[in-house]
Amino acid sequence: MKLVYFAWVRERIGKAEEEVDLPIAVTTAGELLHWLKSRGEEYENALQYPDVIRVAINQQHVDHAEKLNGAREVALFPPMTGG
Amino acid sequence: MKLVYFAWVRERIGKAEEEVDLPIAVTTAGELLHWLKSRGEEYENALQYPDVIRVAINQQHVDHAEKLNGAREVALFPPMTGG
Amino acid sequence: MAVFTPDIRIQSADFDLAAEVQALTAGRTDIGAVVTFSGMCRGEAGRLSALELEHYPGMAEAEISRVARQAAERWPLQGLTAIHRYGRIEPGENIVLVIAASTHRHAAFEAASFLMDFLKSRAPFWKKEHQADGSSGDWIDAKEADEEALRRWNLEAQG
Amino acid sequence: MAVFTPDIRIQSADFDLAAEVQALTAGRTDIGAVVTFSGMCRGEAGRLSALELEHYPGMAEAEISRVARQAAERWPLQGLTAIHRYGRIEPGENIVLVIAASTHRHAAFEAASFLMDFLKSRAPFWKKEHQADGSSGDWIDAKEADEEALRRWNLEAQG
Repeated sequence: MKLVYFAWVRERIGKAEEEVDLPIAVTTAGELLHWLKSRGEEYENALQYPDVIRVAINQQHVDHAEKLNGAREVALFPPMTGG
Repeated sequence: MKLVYFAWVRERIGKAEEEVDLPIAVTTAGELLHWLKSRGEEYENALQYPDVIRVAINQQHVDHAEKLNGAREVALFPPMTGG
Repeated sequence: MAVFTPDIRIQSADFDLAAEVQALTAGRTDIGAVVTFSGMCRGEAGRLSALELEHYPGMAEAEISRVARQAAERWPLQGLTAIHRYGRIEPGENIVLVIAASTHRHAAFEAASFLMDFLKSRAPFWKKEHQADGSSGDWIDAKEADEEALRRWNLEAQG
Repeated sequence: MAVFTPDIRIQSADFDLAAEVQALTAGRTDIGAVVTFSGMCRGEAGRLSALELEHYPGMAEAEISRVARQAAERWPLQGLTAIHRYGRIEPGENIVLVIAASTHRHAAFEAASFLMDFLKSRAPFWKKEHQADGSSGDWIDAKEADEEALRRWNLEAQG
């Protein structure tokens, strides 16, 4: 699955995107955040407060409870500040 | 006192402005409307429904109860439709 | 509160939206939001050939200036422009322009909306229709909806 | 209800307010009201040298288009344009433009205000400050006031 990161999530993880193989137990956006946090200091640093992280599955903004369902692209980013 | 008329008040009275000498008993905007109505058919026609007529004294929009107090210029016109 | 004088103009000539926005914002780096409202003459599906706008010279400027100053005290604005045309105006042409500049978007939206609601039913202008078929047109009636729109701002008493 | 497709653009280049209004209104006699919102980069009294706007390509267009279509169904609009810039933007420069055209002024005001509230906290853009003194700037925090502003529209659920 392709993961893409934006803004300070991208800066703290240190990359804009990556391909990952998810463990079978990881089925929701929230579980993905939890699993990523365990992957190293940079992830721990970026995802320290999972509640503030916004998730988009295949470019649609979703709740953390949303199923990944073999999504093509999952994006993690801070609250938006456009306009 | 100078009276000025706008829009359909002007058209029905048949003039844009005139000088009038008010009877002493006419002291408010409402009394002015009532007195004018008695001055002829064109005034009766223009001021048939005095409640809808707006009044400005010296270019300030006022209630019908407002005293004329020797105003320089009194304007009568329909509800505004600007913008 | 306001540190500027609202720019109020009553004119028969057309106006230039871009030039008016430029005049408010050029060279400034403290304005975050500019809201403009342009009101145009509608043709009513071909029924109208033009609107004739009559106004009360002197009072029109004075009243709009007075209410623009109220707006500038009520919202944190950095600029406020209102231009209202009079005379014969054809379908598709501009009638009125309001511009509000502020640090904050809601202040700019509200000030512009407030000033338009005022212009609709309190500024001394009257619109008469010219029919496309050449027949004599009527004066446009004031709308109760416009009175209601104005009431929601709890406008200060006149005078 | 909408008989037009909202015009949504995400670009690094600046935009031309007058040209965009022209594009919506030229040759038409059925539009009575055009509201524009321009959002500009503020210099914060000299503290900032620029903002850097990052966005999520693809999702930005898709999300703004989706919400613009909601606006076009909710209000009687005749045109709706939204242009959002990305990249480095200096104080005084344009960031965002929204234009709503309607027969009725309140529809135009509300649709433009709604779309701006959406863009502030739901469109996938992020702003980072560049300090004028050359020190590293921070990402701008989302504001609770912007969340509240969005809630008042009772926006349909995402997705």
